Amino acid sequence: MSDMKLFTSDEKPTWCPACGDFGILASLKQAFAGLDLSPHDVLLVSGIGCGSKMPYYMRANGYDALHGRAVPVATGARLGNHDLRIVVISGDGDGYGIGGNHFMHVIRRNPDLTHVVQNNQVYGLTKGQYSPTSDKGYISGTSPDGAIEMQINPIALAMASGATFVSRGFAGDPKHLTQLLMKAVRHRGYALVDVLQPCVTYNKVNTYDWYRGRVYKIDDESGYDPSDYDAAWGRAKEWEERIPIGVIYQEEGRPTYEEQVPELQAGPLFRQPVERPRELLESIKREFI
Amino acid sequence: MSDMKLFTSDEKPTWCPACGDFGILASLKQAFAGLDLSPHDVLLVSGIGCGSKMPYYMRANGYDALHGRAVPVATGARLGNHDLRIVVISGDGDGYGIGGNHFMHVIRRNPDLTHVVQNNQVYGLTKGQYSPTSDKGYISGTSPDGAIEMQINPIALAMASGATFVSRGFAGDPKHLTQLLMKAVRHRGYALVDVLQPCVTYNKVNTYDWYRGRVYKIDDESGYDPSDYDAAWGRAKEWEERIPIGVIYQEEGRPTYEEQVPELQAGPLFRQPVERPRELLESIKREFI
Amino acid sequence: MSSSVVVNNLTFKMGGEAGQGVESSGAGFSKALARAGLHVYGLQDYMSRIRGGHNFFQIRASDRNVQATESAVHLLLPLDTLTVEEHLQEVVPGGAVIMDTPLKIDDARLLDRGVSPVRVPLTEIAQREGGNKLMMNTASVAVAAGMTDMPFEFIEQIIRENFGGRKGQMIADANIAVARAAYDEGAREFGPDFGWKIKPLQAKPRMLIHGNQAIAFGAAAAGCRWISMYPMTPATSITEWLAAHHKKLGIVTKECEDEISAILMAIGAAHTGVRAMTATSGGGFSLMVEAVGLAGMTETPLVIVDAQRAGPSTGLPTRHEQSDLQFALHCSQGEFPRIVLTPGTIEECFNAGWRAFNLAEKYQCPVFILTDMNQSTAIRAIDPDAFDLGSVQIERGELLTDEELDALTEPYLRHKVTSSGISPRAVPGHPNAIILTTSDEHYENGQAVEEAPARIAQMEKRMRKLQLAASDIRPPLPEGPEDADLTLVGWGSTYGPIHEARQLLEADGIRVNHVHYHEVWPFPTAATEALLGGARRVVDIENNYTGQLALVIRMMTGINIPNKILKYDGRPFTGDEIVRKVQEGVLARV
Amino acid sequence: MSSSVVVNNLTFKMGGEAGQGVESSGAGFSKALARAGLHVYGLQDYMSRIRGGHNFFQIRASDRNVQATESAVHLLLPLDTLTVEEHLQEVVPGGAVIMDTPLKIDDARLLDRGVSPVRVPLTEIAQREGGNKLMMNTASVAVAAGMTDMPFEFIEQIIRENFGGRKGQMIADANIAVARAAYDEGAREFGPDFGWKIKPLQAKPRMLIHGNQAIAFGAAAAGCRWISMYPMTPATSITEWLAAHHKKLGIVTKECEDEISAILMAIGAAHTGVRAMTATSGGGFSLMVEAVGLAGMTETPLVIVDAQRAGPSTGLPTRHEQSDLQFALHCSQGEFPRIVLTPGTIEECFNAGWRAFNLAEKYQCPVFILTDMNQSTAIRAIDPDAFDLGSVQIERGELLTDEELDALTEPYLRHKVTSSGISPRAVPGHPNAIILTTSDEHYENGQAVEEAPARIAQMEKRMRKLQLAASDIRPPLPEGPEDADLTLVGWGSTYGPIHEARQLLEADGIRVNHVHYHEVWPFPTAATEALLGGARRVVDIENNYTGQLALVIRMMTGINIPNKILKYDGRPFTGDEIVRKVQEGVLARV
Ligand SMILES: Cc1ncc(C[n+]2csc(CCOP(=O)(O)OP(=O)(O)O)c2C)c(N)n1
Ligand SMILES: Cc1ncc(C[n+]2csc(CCOP(=O)(O)OP(=O)(O)O)c2C)c(N)n1
Ligand code: SF4
Ligand code: SF4
Ligand SMILES: [Mg+2]
Ligand SMILES: [Mg+2]
Repeated sequence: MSDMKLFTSDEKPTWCPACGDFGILASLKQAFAGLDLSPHDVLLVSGIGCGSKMPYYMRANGYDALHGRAVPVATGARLGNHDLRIVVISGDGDGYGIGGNHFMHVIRRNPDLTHVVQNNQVYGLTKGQYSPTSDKGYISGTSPDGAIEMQINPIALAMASGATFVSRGFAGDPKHLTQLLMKAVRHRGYALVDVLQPCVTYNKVNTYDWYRGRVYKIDDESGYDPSDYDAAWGRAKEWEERIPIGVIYQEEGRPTYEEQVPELQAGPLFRQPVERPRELLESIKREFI
Repeated sequence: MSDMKLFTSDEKPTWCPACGDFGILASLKQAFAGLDLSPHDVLLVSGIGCGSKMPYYMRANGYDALHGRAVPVATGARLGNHDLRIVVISGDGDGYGIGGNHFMHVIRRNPDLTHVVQNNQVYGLTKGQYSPTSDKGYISGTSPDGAIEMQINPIALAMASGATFVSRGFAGDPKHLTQLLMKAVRHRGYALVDVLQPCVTYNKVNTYDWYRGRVYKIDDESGYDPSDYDAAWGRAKEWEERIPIGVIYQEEGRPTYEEQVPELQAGPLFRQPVERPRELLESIKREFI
Repeated sequence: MSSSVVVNNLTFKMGGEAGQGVESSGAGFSKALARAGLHVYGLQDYMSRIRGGHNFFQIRASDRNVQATESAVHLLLPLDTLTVEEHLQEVVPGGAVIMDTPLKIDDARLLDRGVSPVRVPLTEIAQREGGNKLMMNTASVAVAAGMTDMPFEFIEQIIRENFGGRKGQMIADANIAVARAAYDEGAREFGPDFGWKIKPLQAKPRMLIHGNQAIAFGAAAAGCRWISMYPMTPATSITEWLAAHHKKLGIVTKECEDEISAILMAIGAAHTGVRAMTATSGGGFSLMVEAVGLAGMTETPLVIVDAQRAGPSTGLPTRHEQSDLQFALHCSQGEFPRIVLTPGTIEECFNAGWRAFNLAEKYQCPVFILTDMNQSTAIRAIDPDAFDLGSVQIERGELLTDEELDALTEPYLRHKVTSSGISPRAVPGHPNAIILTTSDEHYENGQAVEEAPARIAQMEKRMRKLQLAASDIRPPLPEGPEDADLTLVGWGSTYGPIHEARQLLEADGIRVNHVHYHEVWPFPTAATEALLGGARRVVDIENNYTGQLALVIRMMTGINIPNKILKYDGRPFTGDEIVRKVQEGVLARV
Repeated sequence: MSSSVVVNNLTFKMGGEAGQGVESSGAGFSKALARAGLHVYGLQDYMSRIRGGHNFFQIRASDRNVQATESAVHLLLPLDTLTVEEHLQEVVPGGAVIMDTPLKIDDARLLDRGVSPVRVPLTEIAQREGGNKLMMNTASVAVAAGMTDMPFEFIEQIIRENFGGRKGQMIADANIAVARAAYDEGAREFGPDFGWKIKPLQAKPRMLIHGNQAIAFGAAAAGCRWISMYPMTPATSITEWLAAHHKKLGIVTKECEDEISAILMAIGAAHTGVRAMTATSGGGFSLMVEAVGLAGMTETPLVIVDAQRAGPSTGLPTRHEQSDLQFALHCSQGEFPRIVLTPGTIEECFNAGWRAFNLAEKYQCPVFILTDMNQSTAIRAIDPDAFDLGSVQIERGELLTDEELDALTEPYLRHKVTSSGISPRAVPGHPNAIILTTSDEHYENGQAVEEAPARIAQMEKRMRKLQLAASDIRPPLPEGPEDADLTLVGWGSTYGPIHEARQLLEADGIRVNHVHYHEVWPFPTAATEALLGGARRVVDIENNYTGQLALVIRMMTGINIPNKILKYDGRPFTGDEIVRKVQEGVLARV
């Protein structure tokens, strides 16, 4: 267990007071400390959005990439240096909207990444347009009569895509979220942590109270076995009345992507020498003759 | 019932002899004839790939778009002119690889489109690289030791995304496929028709025989009710031993996207006058004062 | 105290944290000034955050048609101390700073600069008169109005309008009470010593509007019925304005999963005959470029707004730059015709908004409207007649009518080779015109081609369209004497500051003219040669690092413009800043 | 019959449907010719389909170092009638067409042109000697070898190599039997009358290699350990070659869900310190441009190969063009440093392949290698020493070592402002260097910035890198006399045909030189002015419609090149074609 303060940055978050992102930041630092990590072990890769500013506010390696594109950058970084603990930070628009294809495909690969999606059911940083997780009928500047689209269910999508760790947290319960994040980081393989994150400025529907009235801790249910796919699938679909938080599904033992890449068995790729032996290259040249 | 020959183009397909795409082409023409459509009623929108050349070989309106991008073009066209019967044609790479995000999001919208995916489990036109539906371990120019990725399950993904019509056909059974396509076109809303399509040149694993030994017609099973989501979910996951073809899941009655867009109630958008009344514009100008 | 009084020529600047109401107060005060018959130019500046930080709204009011901001501030309205720290040095001697009595600022610092501290218990007044301390920004604006002798009725009127309805009535009354008390105190205690005044003018009512609204309104006038997009600052307000008017206009507005989808849906809609557009910025524009080529190849008419912001990459997301010009000219693989409009005023935004659709349909190609952060958000009070709806002509180009299609006897060829390069266009649905097109090179009938001759024919056919389009492009706008000693060149939103700089330099006795590019591609080569070929000394003025327009001018004409004033700090020019740089630069080197 | 015999200077052309083995036979025959000590240039031409249609493989064999194809064909090897229809007019008088006896072609048509019909029962021989009629293409090649007196051993050797292993042994024997019979018949019946001969030369063994392999090998030599991509013609073979060698090279090859992911994964890997690249074409390149800006802004070293093909949009997917130059120079929003290499020979492809990684790391920016369809697929026999591994230097630029990081006492600043513009780089993982970077404009420490001064400092810091990089760029290559009457200008793969055209024109008595651009950005301005500023008559030769290099030259130097030879039909130039066009064009206008 390292000291959480190690991860404290000098930078003051620019989030709105009471934004759910504060809870996520605190939980993430606590989780890293709980896992006895140091700032240089960790790389946060984020997209663009309110929550994606997270790397600025934490003392750790950070790469704030493009809107929707944190996942492929993180995948490349993980394969480049698999000693790093990589946490992907994205918003619901970022991760499920514009970044939806990477979401689907990273799951098929199962690299050892923790993917935290700050799901506030709205586009925060661009001032409140509806997002892929906004409720049907959600009213915003781009949906003045209410959104027509069905909202997506990231938990079900992750499960249908074959994810090995599918979970949900709540920014309003940082203690639980900390525990959840620790489990996610410990999981070997891709781990989704969809975090219900109240946007106090724009989302006047899905507020702290709205979530509080619905969430329940699935881990508390005696007999709930996250390795039971069918049971998990049943919970994956819950939303309107009751919303499970915790590890909904986990499959252990599936090899990670990097474990299956032969080039990485000798150690992190970036450590492997840049100069290749002259004889090797000359012998390859001879293949052309 | 119109004449299938109406849809016959002068252009000879450039597909390899015995390619599964021939069966799909024939079935599609037959289905259009069976539905009493005329070539000018129909618009085929395709991506890029072997199968996406379909619009060249059919007498009907055709828009051969970009690799992976048929779905948004088709959505725009459908909203522009909802009198057209629009069929989207794409490959597995096209529809589930590069086009995966549009696939996920068009389902949330549920526009009245029929989406035929020629699933040959390989990138055909670029000469045989593995695709998102290639079996794990599939050997190709870009996966000389076998693909590491888990293959995706488009049926499960469509269901998890909330599709209202999810089906699978087999290019080696054009009669069944014709019937299936007719159902898909008749369905009000987005209809996925994933078609098992042998690529005789590159895919030496998933051949006509491989498929023939596995497919069974789900429609033939007495008591199978495609409106039963849970039952359908069970079938969605079948693959290795038995592969269901036919309508796996169908939800009727969900409004289509275009039914919910108020601007389209007055008729197709492209028919609405381009000139707007001067008084209307002047009155809007006054809002700025 | 101040003996000479300046009437109707001053700049207010209100600043505070995001969320403190800077934007709404600024907009309201601008409207009041416009109602009072003044010309108003209002510049917004905000950070890429939702709360906190530092935003400001700078309002220039004048009896002249000002089209840019100026560096001098006469009245600073800080809602927080940071605003004083950031902007005190802009306040001119004799100017004043309106501060809530408890605001922790040392008045001596102001007095040292000859600036008056105007201490008014703003929060207290808000609390006492309105029952809500959040009304302190209303109080601040009212003090400013009082100090400048602006009649109270204009303030009252705007407050009434802003809070309509029954419940609004009470809020309006409370705000008016706050404003009244603050106004009186401002007028009584500080008015006599303040040397800048507002005197209402008789003028036709003016519209207060920003560039994005002007483009959106232009599109509405052109019969646009489709906008698909993905949110991105500073383009989003185009869609939000259209969405807010979608019932009146019968326009479909569609937020997509990404910008790729946004442009492709617009292409799909356009293919069916709908006038369609998309609007984006920066990274969104980058994501669209593959589809721009699709529109070029399939000859689908399409309007794309790129509201530029400071790059590269995410850059300064809420800040200003003009750095996508060459990208727009060359984006997407291969070569195809495109048209690029670069409006520089609210009026030009409106014109570009409707002209783009005509050009897109006439030349069946993508048309870009390049605007930028400054122009997207800065408001100006303009004469409603400047948006001349009478001049708006709908030209659909060679779009076949139902009657023409009924009469068609030959098979329809979507990409027929013609001498103009334009192939008569039909939309899908008519039995006589089965339409096939493709992103692959094609024959006239839309079938994919491999042979050289058909390829050459199509390539030349498409590129030929640019020749005709060139004659449809409006040449650069010259202002000032033809035989000037100094020529200022710019494009897009630098129009305003350069226009003002020219006037200021002229007043200084310099013979100066201004060549403003508002439609840049197909490039107006002959006009450029005529205007710049013989110019004595030319200065290129751009909000970017490399001087992109100057590079394009040299590429197309060989004319080199070594003198450049380039600004790439995310902020727009002011007229006086350009004057200073001209004087320190090219003029100093005489 | 033919009295004069031409030795070691002839062109073979084999054609047939996709799937008939044109590619493999052509490659095998090329190899045999190379083994015989000849220079070989082999051009492939195929359609965007997998079976059927018409493909060809054109092999030029010479005792000179030929680097382009020529228009004349001496021996046509059609596997189908269509090949005769398409290419008979290219066969020179005295040339011959090797046809299976039953092939439905009227011999009189050949005879009319002075071309010999060489009728051999190819299928019958294949059936009889090899037991498989598919071996008829082996038979066809063997007839050609026999007719040209090429010793049989070279054919035999290649067949043996192509079918290794035990089972291969039998197939090899069967093929050799077929070849032997066909060879003998060719030599006996048609050899005496055929005027072009192959005489083996003593030469060091040559490598037979195409541009994509050369780039891939260059990357391997540079220590590239990562390529992520999405399949796209003609770029895919770079990855496929590396994938085939991944065990030997320890290189990770990664097929992604799309090109966006491909470039971003490469950026992620590069950020950790891995030498990383991606390779694509056309639409894939378009999809990458947002991320190109990300690499520019975060100063991540990255190598991007764009193997150009005929555009716009999907265009002619398997055909040639050089039309992405300006796009590469200006792609992505905003302004940032980039480097663009445009190799034009196999040797330059190799050099670009390794140099790109050095430049990327030294200047911490994206580096493009622009190649094209022709260069990606055309093979040439070259001296292995031309890939001089001794000259390959690994330069990682200012990359901090572990020791340097251990000694670090101050907080690490990823984007430190330095006079060179280069910020010492570290990779994540060291306790002394916590690394923060972002696509937003940032402070030196990687925190996002809003203020103008820090923005200006970073913008200027980044752009400053181009000054240093400019001195690292290899200037255009001049060939021929300095004071020529005629100067031919080109870039990339036009090197070969222009080089040959220059030689041909020289032989015609014209004083001509050639300026070849192989590294174009930062633009070699001074060298261009020196080489072209005083040139008498300049002709720009490009495989595109608008003359993009000429436009860039004018943009950067003002030098206008009105004479242009532009080709945009999807086919590369031949040297004689350029000569013809020069003679009809600029020389005719004297
Ligand atoms: C390619 C691209 N498109 C659009 C944007 C503008 N943009 C910035 S943040 C954002 C949405 C943020 O929403 P979300 O991902 O849900 O994060 P939140 O702000 O709600 O935390 C958008 C659309 C961008 N930066 N890049
Ligand atoms: C943006 C882009 N990337 C890559 C390509 C090259 N490409 C053409 S077809 C194709 C794959 C085709 O596979 P699939 O979609 O499965 O169709 P199939 O050929 O198997 O029918 C690819 C990668 C392209 N045209 N555009
Ligand atoms: S806008 Fe919403 S998500 Fe963004 S910082 Fe404010 S509360 Fe948080
Ligand atoms: S390569 Fe495969 S998918 Fe393509 S045409 Fe041939 S058999 Fe069909
Ligand atoms: Mg969000
Ligand atoms: Mg496929």
